[in-house]
Amino acid sequence: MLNERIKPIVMPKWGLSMSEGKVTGWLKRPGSTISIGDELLEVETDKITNVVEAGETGVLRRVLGEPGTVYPVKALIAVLAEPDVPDDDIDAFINAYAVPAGEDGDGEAEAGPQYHTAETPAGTIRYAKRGESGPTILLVHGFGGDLDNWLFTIDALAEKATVYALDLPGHGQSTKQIADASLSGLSQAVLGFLDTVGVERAHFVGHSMGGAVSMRTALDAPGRVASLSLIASAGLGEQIDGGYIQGFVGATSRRDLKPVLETLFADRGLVSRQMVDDLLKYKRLDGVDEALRALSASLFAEGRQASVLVSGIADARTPTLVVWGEEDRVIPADHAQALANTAQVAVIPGAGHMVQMEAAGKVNALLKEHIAKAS
Amino acid sequence: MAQNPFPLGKDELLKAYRTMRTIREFEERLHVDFAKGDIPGFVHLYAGEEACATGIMMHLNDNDRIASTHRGHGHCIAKGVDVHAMMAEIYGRSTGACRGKGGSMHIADLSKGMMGANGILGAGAPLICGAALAAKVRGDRGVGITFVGDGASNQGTFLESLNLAAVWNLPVVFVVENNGYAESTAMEWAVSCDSYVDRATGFGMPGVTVDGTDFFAVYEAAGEIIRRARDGGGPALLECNMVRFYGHFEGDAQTYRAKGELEAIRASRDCLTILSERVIEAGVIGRDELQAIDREVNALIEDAVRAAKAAPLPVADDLLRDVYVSY
Amino acid sequence: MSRKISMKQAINEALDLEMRRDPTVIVMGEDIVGGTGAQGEDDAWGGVLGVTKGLYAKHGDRLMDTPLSESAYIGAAIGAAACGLRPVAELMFLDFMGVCFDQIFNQAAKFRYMFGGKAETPVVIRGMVGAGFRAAAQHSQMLTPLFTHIPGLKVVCPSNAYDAKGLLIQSIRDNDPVIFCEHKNLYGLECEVPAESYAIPFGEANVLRDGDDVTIVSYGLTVHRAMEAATALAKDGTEAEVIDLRTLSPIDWDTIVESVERTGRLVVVDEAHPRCNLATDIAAFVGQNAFGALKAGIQMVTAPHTPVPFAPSLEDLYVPSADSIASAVRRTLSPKGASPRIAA
Amino acid sequence: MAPVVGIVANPVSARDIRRVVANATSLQIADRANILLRVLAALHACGVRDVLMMPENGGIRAHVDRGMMRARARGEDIYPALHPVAMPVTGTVADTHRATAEMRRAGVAALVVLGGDGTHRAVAAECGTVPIAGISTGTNNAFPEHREPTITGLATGLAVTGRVPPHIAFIANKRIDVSLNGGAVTDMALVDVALVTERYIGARALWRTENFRELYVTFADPEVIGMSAIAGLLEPVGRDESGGLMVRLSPDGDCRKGITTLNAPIAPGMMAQVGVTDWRRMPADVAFVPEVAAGSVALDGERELSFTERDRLSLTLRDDAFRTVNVAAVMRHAGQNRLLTGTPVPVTAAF
Repeated sequence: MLNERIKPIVMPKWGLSMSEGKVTGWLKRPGSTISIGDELLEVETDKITNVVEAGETGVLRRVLGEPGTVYPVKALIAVLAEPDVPDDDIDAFINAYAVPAGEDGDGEAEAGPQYHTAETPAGTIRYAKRGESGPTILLVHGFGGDLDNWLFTIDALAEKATVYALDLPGHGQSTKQIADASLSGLSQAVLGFLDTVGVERAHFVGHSMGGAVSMRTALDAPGRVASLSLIASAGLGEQIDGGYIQGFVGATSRRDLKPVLETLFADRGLVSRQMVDDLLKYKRLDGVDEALRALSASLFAEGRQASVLVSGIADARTPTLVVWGEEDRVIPADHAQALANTAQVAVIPGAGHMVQMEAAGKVNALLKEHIAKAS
Repeated sequence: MAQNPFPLGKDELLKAYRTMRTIREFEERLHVDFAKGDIPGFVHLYAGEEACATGIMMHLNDNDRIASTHRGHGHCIAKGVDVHAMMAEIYGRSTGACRGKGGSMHIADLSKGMMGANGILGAGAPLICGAALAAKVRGDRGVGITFVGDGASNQGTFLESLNLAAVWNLPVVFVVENNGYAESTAMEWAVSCDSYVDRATGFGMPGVTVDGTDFFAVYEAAGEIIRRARDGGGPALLECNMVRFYGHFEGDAQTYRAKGELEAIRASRDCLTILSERVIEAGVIGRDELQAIDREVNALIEDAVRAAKAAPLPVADDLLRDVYVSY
Repeated sequence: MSRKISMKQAINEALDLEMRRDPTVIVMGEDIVGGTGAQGEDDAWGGVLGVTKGLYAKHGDRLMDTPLSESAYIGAAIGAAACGLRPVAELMFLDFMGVCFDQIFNQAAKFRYMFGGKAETPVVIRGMVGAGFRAAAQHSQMLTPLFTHIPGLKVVCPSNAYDAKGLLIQSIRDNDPVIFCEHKNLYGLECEVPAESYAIPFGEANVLRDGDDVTIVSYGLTVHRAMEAATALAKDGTEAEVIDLRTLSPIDWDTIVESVERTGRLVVVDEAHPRCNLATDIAAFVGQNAFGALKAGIQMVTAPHTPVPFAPSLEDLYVPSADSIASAVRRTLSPKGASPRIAA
Repeated sequence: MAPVVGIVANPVSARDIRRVVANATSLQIADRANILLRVLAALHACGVRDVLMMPENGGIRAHVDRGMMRARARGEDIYPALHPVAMPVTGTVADTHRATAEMRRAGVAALVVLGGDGTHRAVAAECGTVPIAGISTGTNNAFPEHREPTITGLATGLAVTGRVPPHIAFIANKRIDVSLNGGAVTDMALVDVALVTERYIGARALWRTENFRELYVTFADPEVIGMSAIAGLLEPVGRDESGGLMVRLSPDGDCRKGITTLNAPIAPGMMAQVGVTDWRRMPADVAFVPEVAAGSVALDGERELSFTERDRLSLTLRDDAFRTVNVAAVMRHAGQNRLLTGTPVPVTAAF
């Protein structure tokens, strides 16, 4: 019987395709006292580099993950325990630890297929569903994104909720046809999706353009939106970095796309080769270019946001959370203040436009708290 | 005016004459100007063979494609390529049909269905199979005509194309322009089976030999063959026996010809004379009407030469342009 | 939806999708259907290695078997392209191009220039290249340098299923003649490929591996040998950047030069014969344009200046190996990396 | 001295538009040469040692030379010597005229002709009293009989070497003389003269019936094809009878009341419906003036002359106009008299 006071820190699994990760560096020294949410170490995957945050408290008794070394998902890389736990017990724990076999498997064995598709009035929509209980949450990504933008969000929320994340039309692996490239059109597509999967009402979490889509839905179909969580959201002011939009739409090569993607993060180093390649693969799909051009023309023509929904949302009674990364270079962080009078507002330092990825722990905590309150 | 006994109306006869006269005038002018050193490169003249190109092309429209040979001026003119653009091309000017980058041997105008004169002998035959295939796939009743000399008919490409056209039942007409000489080599020596019709027969398609100096003979045979191809009847071969008034290329002393041969063919086998005598004798067209065309054609060629000489040369930027559609 | 398929399936899928999208796309070649005119099954072969298998059932007569007559049907594909179709002509083994090269380099490649920019010839000529198939001297060559030499031709050589699909779709949509080289020993190699249509633009090299110590440039099969070499070298602490050219004409000079400017060392791997090939071409370009960045002499790893031998024991020596690539990398790292060495 | 035989082999017969509009035969040059080799072997077997031949540039001679060279190389002596007539080649019908005339002057005993009706007509125009042995390599071929050429060669050899009496070996033929403007232009036909209203010569061959107005034939054989088939199917007239037949066709070519309609094989594989207004016998030596005022004259199936309202055209049939080898009669005689046995034996000794 292993000591339950010994808490393993393992290589995390971020998303379907992650099978291993490289420890790039420890942010805490052995012996440090750790609180929940502390940044422990950085892990690099072929897609992204991210910080692993502590989910437990304790003293960092052992650091096993060597910087520069690749470990499989769920491999033991550190051990937390209170100071009074004997070293022998910890050594015994380490010696006995085995990467849980079968449970790791090839991903799909874990909890059935990770991705599903739904045939909706707007066409085929790909989505992920996690969790079985609690309130229903819908994650709506932004312009050019896909459901994997919620890589660090979905499982955290799914602990106490049923979470859906979808690829909007024109995005990810959903249909590339966009019948109506307006916020209303996208909102209709989202509602059609909820109808198809049998969800009447959900807490909407929207990032960037997905935030504007969520607001539009709250205004047009208030009964379907239990709460709004707007992350670096569009629709809260006219300003937007037109260069980013144009650059993203126009880029056809790694060389062109990489600097564009770097504007999404406070830490440019987070943009990995694989992230660029994956986005290029998406952008090369037939119909994507047309879809992105239609959306950018409809929503962000001439470097300005066409729809500002501040007054409507301020008047609506939907519980609203606004989260921003202080170093957002795509939509200025001061847009967060547009709803300061009616919503909870959090601006997170050291994070950019992809704040839900760059400061996942903080954002997840805010989301959990807000949704719990609104439920 | 007498009743017209010909298979073409008077306007069409005048058009045929004008085409043939334009080719003749164009080529004779080149003959003179080349000797003066005005023209770069080398040219192969079609003079003497006008009835063949004209008799065939009278049955075609812009949707029908032709693939020509190194001796392509006549085919171009008969297919409707602009004479000014041709002359400018031969003079290497930027106003040329190919902006000065093709020259005499590569004049093309795809908008007219002229897929190019071709410096590679026999190369047009596979290409025209493709043009015919495109017409067949689209179902637009287009036909493809490839011209080949008696010499190039020995190319594998030509023989392979006969087979392919027969196997795929393509709307292709293979026209063998037999002027008796592959450059300087006699056709009798160089062609083993001695008959193009035999070659066609060997590939399971009909072959026809006509007197290529007789416009009406070419016109009538070509009409039947082209109609058959258009209707889905498949490929055929048309051999036109004809005469070349000038050398293989300009500057060819033609010492391979028998004594008196050139004089004899010019005297007795000039397709323009044969046509004009026939229509005048029938009372359908007056000599004065033909002479009026002669004067107009003369002025046209004169103007084409004047314009070509005055036209700008391609510039350095043009050197690198148009290698690819995009690169 | 993405799933693992082989390069052979990826090529088949690209043809299928493009034929669905565009009615002007036709596919022709020797035995690409198979059994035409014979008593047995329709679609008997679907290409000599089954690359086009099943397309006849979906697209019928838009797949055309041809007589064994390369000049005629390759020429016909080119002629049809000049008249508005988008033919994909399979030249079973690109070694056979000797038979019909005139149609390719004197006709297709020249129409646009020779006709003053007034012609478009959107033809794709695809076929097998490369050694390692025990197919001997006339069915195994990597003749890519012959094609890249000709202005007017585009030359593509994918190294994996994902690239093969996207590059073939781009080749079909491209308005210039494209020679599409399929390494026969990669046909069975699988990777993740989206089911949807997508096009990979030409002239975009793929950086398969980042590294700061040396740049390895290759294409086709030897990309995989280069990756093996890079993995082996990493154990010794040498991080190689591996660049897969994907398209040889146009070629992504920027990616090569940018990488060499960072690593200072270049190894070029080419399965073609050593004289006037992609390796010499790239070496010369880098020598001329990034000489200052070089810390060592450029190394080239190529097939020898011999025909492809038949005996397996010899053929295995013929294609550049991971070991020979790793050795070349080590030469660039040694203090005498720039010392002259006469290669066979 | 052994008799000399002349040969006229036309390389360009059977090359016209009827290959396209009908499925007419196209005899390959190599096969024409093979026919000639068979004829030569038969002539040699009968003792003919020298043959004169029209030069041509269509390739027949080259193939024949090659065949003879190969035989010599194998040590076989089965062919007579072949001598080309010394004359330039123009590639036109003038060659046939000239060669025939030259060979007649050189005293050939017979002329073997390979060609269609048109070739035979050209030879007949110049051969005078020299008999013709015709071999069909043309399209319609109403005139030459269809037969294995070896037999034609044998019959010719037997006839010219005097082993068959001339009254058996040779037979008289008819022709129709065509005269324009009182003889300013003359020509002739061996089988048929067709008058059509189109005035251009064009592709020469005749296969359209809509402009067809009048037909004159020397014989009317229902077993042949071509325009003369029309006559043969109305009223057969033998080759050995005196006189021929004249037929008038309806101007519209359609089938109005009072007009006989006829389905006739006017070209190989081509049946056509023609309207016939009347027909009648055409006695020898009587000049006929056609009703058609202007058009073209097709002689033995090919348009040759055109005429206008100002021209005066007349047609006259001649019996006994020229001679041919009667192959059937010669071979019957040869069989009855054991001409080809090693030593002639009495008929009764056969049993």
